Parts: sequence; C-alpha cells; structure tokens
Amino acid sequence: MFLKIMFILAATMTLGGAFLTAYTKNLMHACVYLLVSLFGVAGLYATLGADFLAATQLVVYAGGVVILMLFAIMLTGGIQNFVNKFGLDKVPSMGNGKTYTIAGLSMIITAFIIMKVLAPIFKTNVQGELPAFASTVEEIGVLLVTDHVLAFEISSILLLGALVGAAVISRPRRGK
Amino acid sequence: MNETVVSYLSQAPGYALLVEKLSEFFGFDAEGFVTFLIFALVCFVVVNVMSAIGGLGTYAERKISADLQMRQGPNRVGPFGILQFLADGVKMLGKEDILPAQADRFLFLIAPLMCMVGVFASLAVVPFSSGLTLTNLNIGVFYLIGVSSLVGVGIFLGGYAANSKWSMLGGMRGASQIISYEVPVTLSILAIVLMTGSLSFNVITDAQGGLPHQWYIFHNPFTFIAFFVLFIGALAETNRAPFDLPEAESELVSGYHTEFSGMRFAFFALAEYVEVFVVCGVVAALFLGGYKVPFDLGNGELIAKTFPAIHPMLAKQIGNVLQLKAFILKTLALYYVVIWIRWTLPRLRVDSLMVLCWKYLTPIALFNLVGCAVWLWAFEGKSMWAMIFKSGVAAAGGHH
Amino acid sequence: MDYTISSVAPIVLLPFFAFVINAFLARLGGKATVAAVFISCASIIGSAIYALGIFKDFVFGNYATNYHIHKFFTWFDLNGGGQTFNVNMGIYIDNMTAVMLVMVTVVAAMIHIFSTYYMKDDMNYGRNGRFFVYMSLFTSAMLGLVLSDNLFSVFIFWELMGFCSYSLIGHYYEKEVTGNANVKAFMTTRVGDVFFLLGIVALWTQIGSVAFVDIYNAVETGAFLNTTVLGMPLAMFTGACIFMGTIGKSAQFPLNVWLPDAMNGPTPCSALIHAATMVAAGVYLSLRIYPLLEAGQLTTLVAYIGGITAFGAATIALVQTDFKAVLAFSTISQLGYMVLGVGVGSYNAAFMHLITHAIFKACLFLAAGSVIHSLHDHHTHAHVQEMPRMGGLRHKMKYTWIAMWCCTLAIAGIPFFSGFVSKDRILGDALVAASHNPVMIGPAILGFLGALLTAFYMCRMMFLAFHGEPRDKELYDHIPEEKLSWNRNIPLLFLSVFTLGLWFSGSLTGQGLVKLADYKNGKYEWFQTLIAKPSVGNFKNYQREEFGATDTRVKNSLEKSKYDSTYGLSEKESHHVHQVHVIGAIASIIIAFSGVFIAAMMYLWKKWDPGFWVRTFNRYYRILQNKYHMDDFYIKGFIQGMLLPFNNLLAKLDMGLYDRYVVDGSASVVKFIMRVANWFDNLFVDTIMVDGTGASVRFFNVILRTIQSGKIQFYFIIIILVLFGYILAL
Amino acid sequence: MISLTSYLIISFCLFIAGMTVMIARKNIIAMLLGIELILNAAAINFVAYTRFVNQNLDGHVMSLFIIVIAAAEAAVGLAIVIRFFQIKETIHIDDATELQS
Repeated sequence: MFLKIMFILAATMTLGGAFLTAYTKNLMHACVYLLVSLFGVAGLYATLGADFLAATQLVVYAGGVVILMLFAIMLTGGIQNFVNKFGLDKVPSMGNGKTYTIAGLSMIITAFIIMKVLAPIFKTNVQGELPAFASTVEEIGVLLVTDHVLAFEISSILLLGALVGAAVISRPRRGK
Repeated sequence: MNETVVSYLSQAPGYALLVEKLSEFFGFDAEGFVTFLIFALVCFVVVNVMSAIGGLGTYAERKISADLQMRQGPNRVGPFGILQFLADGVKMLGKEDILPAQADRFLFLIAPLMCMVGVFASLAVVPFSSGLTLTNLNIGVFYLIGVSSLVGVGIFLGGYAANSKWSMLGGMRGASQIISYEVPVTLSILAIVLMTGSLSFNVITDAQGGLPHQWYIFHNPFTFIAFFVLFIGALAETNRAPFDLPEAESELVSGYHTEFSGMRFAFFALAEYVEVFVVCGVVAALFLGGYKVPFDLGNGELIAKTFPAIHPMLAKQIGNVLQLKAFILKTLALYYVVIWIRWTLPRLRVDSLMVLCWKYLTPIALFNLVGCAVWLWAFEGKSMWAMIFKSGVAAAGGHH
Repeated sequence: MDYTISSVAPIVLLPFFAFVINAFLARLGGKATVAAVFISCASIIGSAIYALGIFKDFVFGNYATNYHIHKFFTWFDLNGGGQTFNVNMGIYIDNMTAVMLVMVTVVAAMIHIFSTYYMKDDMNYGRNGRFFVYMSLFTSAMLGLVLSDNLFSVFIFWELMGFCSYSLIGHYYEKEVTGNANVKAFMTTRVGDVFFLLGIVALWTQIGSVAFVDIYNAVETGAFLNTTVLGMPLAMFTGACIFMGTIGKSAQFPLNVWLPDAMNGPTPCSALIHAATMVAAGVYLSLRIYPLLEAGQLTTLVAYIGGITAFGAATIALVQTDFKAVLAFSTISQLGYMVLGVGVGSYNAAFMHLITHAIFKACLFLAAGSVIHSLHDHHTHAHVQEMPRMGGLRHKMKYTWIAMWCCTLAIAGIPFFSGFVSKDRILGDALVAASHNPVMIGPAILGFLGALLTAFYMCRMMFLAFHGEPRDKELYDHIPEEKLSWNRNIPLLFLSVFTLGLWFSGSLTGQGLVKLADYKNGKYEWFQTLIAKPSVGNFKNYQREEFGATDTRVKNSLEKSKYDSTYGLSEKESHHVHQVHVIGAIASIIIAFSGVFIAAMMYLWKKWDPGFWVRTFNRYYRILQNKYHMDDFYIKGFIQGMLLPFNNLLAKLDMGLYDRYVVDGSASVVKFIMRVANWFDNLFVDTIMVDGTGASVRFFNVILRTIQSGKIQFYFIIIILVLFGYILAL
Repeated sequence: MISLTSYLIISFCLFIAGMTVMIARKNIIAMLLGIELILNAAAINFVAYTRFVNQNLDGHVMSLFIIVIAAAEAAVGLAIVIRFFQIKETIHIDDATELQS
C-alpha cells in the first residue's frame, strides 16, 4: 500500500517533470522541472529497493548537476543584458513549432521502435515473488572493488579527466 | 527495512490494544493506518518543535550577540524577552507578500519552499535519541547530504528569481559556496563512516560512548582534525558568519533574500536557523557521541535493574529522555559556538573563501581520510586512549 | 660465512654503481666532479673492506684447500633440438678468488687514492672526472671477472676491461701517438680474444657448459679424450684457444707489442692495467683453466712462451731510457715468469707471483707517477720521462725513493722480499721440470737469465734516476720538495710494506712471521696451504643451486692437493725435488745479487763503462732498441705485406667485377623496367585509378554532402530513421 | 500492480521526453537536460531489471556508473558550452556548424 502510494507519487513526479521539461519555454524552469523529475527517479529507485542509488541520485543531481546547469544558464545568458533583460520568457532558441513538429514525428517513430522492442517483454513477463528489501550498500561496495573494479578505476580516471578538462576548457584565455 | 520511530513505539503496551480496537472499528487491519497516524503525529510534533527551536534560535542569537556586545537585547516581550520570536513571527505573517514586477513568479514562489523542504526533510534522520529518530535509515548520512543540497538550489533560485543584482550575486555566491564546501564536509564525514563501517546515524552514535574519551573526536588525531574541518565546512554550508557572503549586508544589502518579504523571508530565516541546528546535531552525533549518556544510562537497562518496580518500557522511556537531553545539550553547545563565532570573526572575501575550501580544507580532509584508513588498518580501529591505556598497563607490568 | 650471489654482489656493484652515478655526475664539473671522485674512491674502498671480510672468512675460517662456494642461476636458456644450452651465471669463490679479490680491491683503492693526486691538474681530475668514471668500471669488471664461475661471464667482463683499457689508454686523445696506442692495444688483444671466444664456443658445443667446475669434471671423467676438433684433441684445441686469450691480455710473446705503447695513458691507469687488473686477468684465466692446459699437453708450449717472454722482454728493458718503458717491459717479463710457472706446473707459485707482482708493480708505477708528475719541463710544458735527464732525485723525493727501492729489491728477487719468495719457487719448479724432462731445460735457462737481467735493469733504472748527480740541473732545481701527503706517498708506502717477503712467508724466513695458516701442524705456509690446483675429484658431486639456495660446502681434510709438486712422489723423489729447489734458491740468490752488483758497478760506482758494451755489441743494441723489430714485423709483414695486398685485391675486384657488371648491369635492367612501368603508370594508375577515384568521390560527395549538415539534431533524426528501418526490416 | 512493465513504461516515457527535448530544443543547455533524462531512463531500466529479474546488484553498479558518467558529461559539456559562448556569444545549436561541409 505504502509502496504503491510511493510509486505513484514518484512516477507522477518523474513523468510530470519530464513532460514539463520538454514543454516549458523557460530554460530556468526546465531546469527546475528536471530537478523534480530526477527526484522522482530517486523515488523510483527507493521503491525498487535501491536505497544507495536513490541517495546517490539526490547527491549528484540535486547537489551537483542541476546547480551546474543553472550556473551555465546564467553564465551564457548574455553579456550586455546580464540580469534584467535576461530573457526569462524570452530565452532564445528554445524551439518553435517546426522543431516541435519534427520532434513529435520522431517521437512517434521512436515510440514505435521501442514498443516493438518492449512488446515481447510485456507479453512474456511473469511477476514472480519479490524478495524483501535489503540494504544494498555493503554489497554494492563489495561489487565495486571486486567484480567491477576495473570499471570503478576507469570511472575514477574519467572523473579526474572531466574535472581537469572542464577546468581547462572553461577557463578564459589570457588577454580576453 | 529500516527502524523508525513507529517500530520503537510499537513496543509500548497500549499499541497492540489500539490496533485491535481500531481494526474492529474499521473492519480491516488497521496496523498500517495506525503506523501512518503515529508517524504523521510524530512528524508534526518534531517539525513544530524544530520550528520553535528555529524561532528560539533567532532569540538566542540576538540575546547572545547582545551579551557579547554588552547590550541588553530583546527584553520586552515575555520574561527576558523570550516571546520576541513569536511577536516577530506574527509581524511577519502580517506583512504584505511583495512580488517584484520583474521577478520570475514561479521560481520566486518555490525557492523558499525548496529551502524549507531541504532542511525539514533532513530532520528525518537526525538521531534525537535512540527511540526518537524519525527513521533510522541505513544510508542516513548520505540521505542527509543529498537532501540538504536542495537548500543550495533553493538559495540559488531565490537569488535568481528576484531578478535583482544583489539577489543574483548573493544566490550565485551561496550556490558556489555550498557546492564547494560539500567536498570537504563529505570527505570528513566519510572518515567517520570509514571508522564505523556504516552510514546510519544510530549505528555511528552507538559505536561511541557517553564519556568524552569514547567520542570519535578524540578517537585518533585524524578524526580530531576531521571534526574541525567538518565544523568549518558546516558553517560555510549554512552560510553562517564568517562565511555569510551570500547575505553579506554591507555589500549585497541582504543577499539572496533581499527582495523577499513577509512569510517568504520568514521561511528563509527559519530554514537557516533550523539548518544550523540540524548541522550542529549532525556534528554532535558524528563526533561528540550524539545521544549517548555516560555509563549507558540511556538504554534504560540500568534503571530497570536498579528499580525493578518500574516497567521496562518506562525505564526505556526515561533513558530516552536522558538521551534526548544529552543530544540537545551537545547540539546547543555547538549552536552557541556557532553564534559566538558569528559575532566574533569578520567576514571573509570570496576568493579567500574558495582558497580556504579548495587549497586547505579539501586536501586536509583527503589526508584525514587516508590517515583514518591507515589508522584503521594499522591499529585495528582501536582508539588512541585504548592504546595509551594498553601501553601504560604494559609499562606497569600488568596483565590483562 | 654462507655467501650467496646477492651477498657477494656488492663487491662488484659498488664500483659499478659508482660508474653509473659518476657517468652523469662527473661531467658537471666543479664540486660535482669532486663528489664523483669521492664516490669512486669510497666505492672501491668499500669493496676492499668487503673483500677483506671474505678473505678473513676464507683464510682464518679453518677452511680447507679445496673449500669453495659455487652458486649460479640460469640466466637464460637456449634449449632446442633436443639439447639443453643453459646459460648460467654465478659466482665461484675459493681461496684463490678470495686472495685475488683482496689484491684487486686494495691495489685499486691505492691507485684511486693516488689518482686524486696525479690527475688533479688534468682539467680537474682527469677531464672532469672522466678518468675516474672509467677507473670504476674497470675495477668493477675485474672484480666481476674474478668472481665469475664460467668462461662466458669471464669473457663478458674481459671485453668490458678491454673497452675500459682502450678508453683509459686514450685518455690524452688529442695526441696522435695516444690515439694509435689505444687502437693498437685494443686490436692486439682482440686477436687473442677471438681465439678465446672460439675456445668458449668449442667447449660449449662439445661439453655443453663453460662453467669451471664442469670443465674440471670433464677433464676428470676423460670427456676430452675422445673428442676432436679440427683434427686436434678437444682439450688441446680449447686449451690453446683460451690460452691465446691469455697471450693477448697478458702480453705474452707474439702479442706483446701493445703493452709498451699502453704507457701513453696516465700513469695511474698504467698501474691499474699492469698490476691489478688487465694483465692479471690473463694469468688468472690461465690458472683457472690449468687442468685444461694440462689435459691438452700444452704445458711445454706454455712454458716456452713464458720463458721467451720473460727473457726477451728483459733484454729489451736493458736498453730503454724511458722511465715507464723500463717498467712496462719488466711487466711483460714478470708476466712471462707467471706463465712460465703455469707451464712448469708451479701453480701455487705462479699465483703467488701474480699477487706479489701486482703489489710491487703497482707501487713501482705509482712511484714512477710520483716522479714524473714532479718533473715538469718548463720549456715544453710536459712531464719528463727520460732517465738521462734525471739523476740524484733521492734528495728531492725521499719517500718515493724508499718505496721504489723496496719494490726494486722485490722484483729483483733479493731475499726477504716478496719477489724472491715467488720467483724463486717458479724457478725451482722449472728446474725440477727440467730435471724430469730435458725439453724443459730451455725455459729454465731463459728464466734464470731473465732473473739476472731483471735485477740488472731495475737497479740500473734506480741508479740512473735516483742516484748520482742530477744531469739536468735546470729540471732538477724546479722539482718541489716531496712532503708526506695522504694521496701521494701514503699509497706508495702502504704498498711497499707488502713487498716484504714475510707476508707471503718463505722458507728463508722460517715459519714466517705471519702464521696465518699454521692452524693444524704449522708445516705449510699459508699461501701454499690454501692455494692449490683445482683438484678435480671434489667437483663430482656438485649440485645445481638456484639463486639463494644453500651451497654445497666441500670441506676437505688438509690433504695436500694431488697436483702439488711433491704429491704422489716417493720419498726419494720428494727428496730430489727438495734438493733441486735448494739449488734453484741458491742460484737465484747468486743471480739476483750479481745483477745488482753489475748494475752498481756500471751506474753507481761507474767502474765499468756501459758505453763500451754498447759500442761492442752495437748491432744487437740496435735490435734491442727496436724491440726485436716486432712492431716493424707486424706492420710490414702482416699489415702491409698481407692485409694491404688483400685489400687492394678486393678493391680491384670491386672496381672491375662488381661495379661494372653487377651495379651497372642491374642499373640498365632497372632502366628497362622503369620504362615499362612508366607506360603502365600513365595508362592504368593515373588515368583509371587516380582520376577514377576522384570522380567517384566527387559523385558520392554530392549525395553525402547534403546529409553532412553539421547539425546534431539532424543526425539524431537520421539515427532514429535508420533504427526505424532496421526494425521494419526485422 | 507494480511490475516490471510499469517501470519499463516509465523509463520509456522518460526516454521519449528526453528525446523530444533533444530534437525540439535549439539551445545547447536544454539539449544537455534532455541527455540527462535519457541517461536516467536507461538507469531506471537497469535497476528495475535488478529488482524484478535477476536480483543481483550488477544493475545497481551499472546505474552508479551511469550517474558518474552523467556527472562527468554534464561538467565537460557545460564547460564546452561556456567556452562556446565566450567565442560565439550564442548557444544556439545551429551556430555550432563549423564542421559542416
């Protein structure tokens, strides 16, 4: 019962946030809706018993990515009209009727493709007895340093590369 | 999955009776309903008490600052002016809710709420006592870090939505400060998680003892340093002086909440004070033994043994109250230190703020983490007091 | 006491690391160079201390004659074709190695210390310490050679030393004569080395191993008897080939021409080459392969080569006027004695002479360096080496004079000095051999004559240089008074102490003051007790040992080696041997003193006029001055007579045959092919393929350019459409 | 009621939304938002399959890596956007056609 309520809430947040992200004309609002959607995903993780993953989702997205996006939006808002004319409803290039038409068409096609892939799964999927929720933290930790240790190390290098790369790329050149 | 306050209260004798009666009344198994009811009730109480504490925080701040500056402070409303915060709250409610014409309505409305939600959601895992923990989440520490990062988003959006230069600068400062200081804070918390092997607040607290030498702060030199890193980082994350750049009055009028008025401003203020309380509680739980009472008085077994006449559950409740008192005492002591620092130290510059974070605190926290790991590996997790005691015994030629 | 490869390695690696470090450090100049010099000296002194530890363990440690440690590991294997060709590397330490290590390290340490004095002015420690860099490598290679357990690693270190001697002899590379000298030294020893390598390869193919113990085993089991190589018995072939290495390295008779020219290097490097390392290595090798020489019936040949070298070099030394040249020829002569000792089966004495000679010859060279360094000609700005310009030097350099006299008496074979102990024993054994085998009379006579000449020319050198009146007054006046200094005289005096015979204990000194070895019955001198021919039977049960495993410790009783000169002889024969030895001793004492007396009559008291002899035997004097025309013989006979015509013939063949027919012919063929290819290229490649490719690319370009819009979203849509098509196709 | 199908449908919808954002928007940052949505859709699938199909936690680990990659991608992507803006003073995607033929 509780799980169902939780799932419905999380699904609503996820899909609503995603829809609004796609729909809204305001980039800043889109970002906030994205945050809502990602929180919803965290909730979905929680309903799936992935407690660690849910917390990670919160930390990384709410604490990092979304704020980064907000910063990027502000830093690219325009130099002359930094604050007041920073377009709120007039944020440029958020798409127009034409692009949305194309997007809708490709959306339909994609939906067709994915449904084609998913249909057999829907048909054959039989709901079995589900195990009780257990703490996943320890097991994930063990998996990370045993089976997936290579991927773990690679991702650490990737993060370092991203850190250095982002710092190097975004630094203004001398004399500018 | 996780213990909650309800699973603790369900040990009480009246619980089963209540469930049975209600089931008869409704005609279906009412256990879930009762659980929800109790949960909602406790949450309501906690949130309200915390709001009151947040309000009292403003009063305490004013009183302590007055004390530090040899003034009187609020002394008209109620005894010693203790009801001042209620008067302020009423005044806030009565103020006009101004919405600037250029503002982004939607964000302007949700920004204070985001702050509030972030702070109050983090209350769910704060270990007030071994019983009164709303939920003893097995990833409590992680959850707290995740949820409280909503505050950063709230501040940023608040600063942006008002569409004013002061707010904008304050919001950006606040967000960047919060993201930056999350790194050393998380690393120094991680040191404790490493020592304990758990992310749960209750497990971490239970791993410590009631007396100072059993606290993690004095466990080894690295945790001692980690305590200070965490405390400094926590000050910065809650935008307290000397890191109150986002709301620097002298430069940015009032920072990100310049344009907010009435209840919205009250939300921001409340969120800030409650967050300080939460952060102090977290520091106390991680480093200062949390709700632990000396000599294990807290779990009630000693009381039950000494006074056999008392019902074990009651003994447990008495222990819980003692624990609550210990926790609140430690937290308020830290709270006092925070206020004390605010009225003692001058504000930092933005660049020196970032220098402090990235060039000092982060390397120190990293070093601490490694040091803790080495300590754990080298001394099998024994505290330095245990080792001093052992070597003292060995020096005295004693056996054990 | 349980030495392993890794516990012995420092003795080699210390100088080697000094080399590696200094190779980078020394060239920095200034203080870095001083530090480099210090590192060199410190490393070799450290090695010396380490070697003394090993020496102490072996000599005082109650170890028997045949005690040895042999450890090795497989470096790499060349297995294949059903044969196992393991290349093993390892250490072989017996008493001889221990003594040798001490000799090499101590002498090298003294030379290093002296070099800090001698090379200081040569652009600050020998061209920015380059001298010391090579000295370290040189010493390291020699130590490695001494410790080696097989001929292959001996060869490696052997060649390393060859290179180092090349570099050191050519230290003053700006002089043409130096450049020729080092090339000559390198090429002459190369002749011997080629034979050496040939011998190693022959051994390897026939007995499958080049380790010393395997060779001894094979000799014992008679594996050499049935095998022949190129019609020669295997033992004879390999023995002769490897002995050619000794001839080249130790400057024996046919290949002795390089050593006198090697004098062009700095004097300390001459000391190192002539005493401790290079030439000693050759004799050391011949001692190591002694069973092979014996099994190959090469001893007579070896003895003759030794005798001829000993006598011939001594005669040349008679007429030399260059201070260092006398010493150089005396080195060749003394090496001849050692080889003579090997040839007549006087294993022990040959090795003892190697050690004693190393010490007094190093001392002599250092003393010569001390003299030459002081004699600075202010007109030509060069050091003076000519004896006619010296004289009366003893007033100016007292310590050098004392040290040099000690060494001179030692090399002349005066009793109570080390040279007498060893040389007398070699000559005695030569006499014994001659009494058994008339063929050996020749080497014995040559040896005794050489001893006479040795005493004469050494004393001549001393009298000419140090006694009498200074003949070049101006030069003499410029010589600074010698003061006692740590890096000039102390090494000399230290080494000259060890020229006394008591250290090596001879019969004339009774039991000897140093009773190092009379732990059992006091019957034998320590040297004679500890050093013995490889007694083959002890190696039968040797085990294969891996790196760091425990050794097979062969702790023999104090039985005398069966290769000792009196082993297995009846009492009568033994008595005969002793009698002959007594005769030899008396003869060599008489000869030595008469040599000294003649020299004194001629050059000290000037009663006899040496000029008379020169005039009377002018023709022979010329021959001697030209060193028996051996250089001319090699240049005219070999190089101009054989190599040059061959070269010319090759050149003619090249011009006439190869150039005309092969090169030009192939060029015309290529020209033809080129024409065909050109036509093909124009038609097919250019027209059809190149232009055709371009055209097709242009064609597809038109189509693909529309897709390549540079818009990401367009690509995204294309991806979706392709996926769509794929799904439909499914 | 809650089954694998429901999660798959949610993830499908999330993917569609993200793709719409990717195609319809002309703003680079908005497109990055779409990428985040798509990555999250994939991660939900992993976790759902872990829960309903094979019960080992490899799917969680994979989702963790997806989050890591998303974070790295966001950091580098936004850095590139800012740099792009410094050069071109616009973040319109159709202006980034330097490689066009």
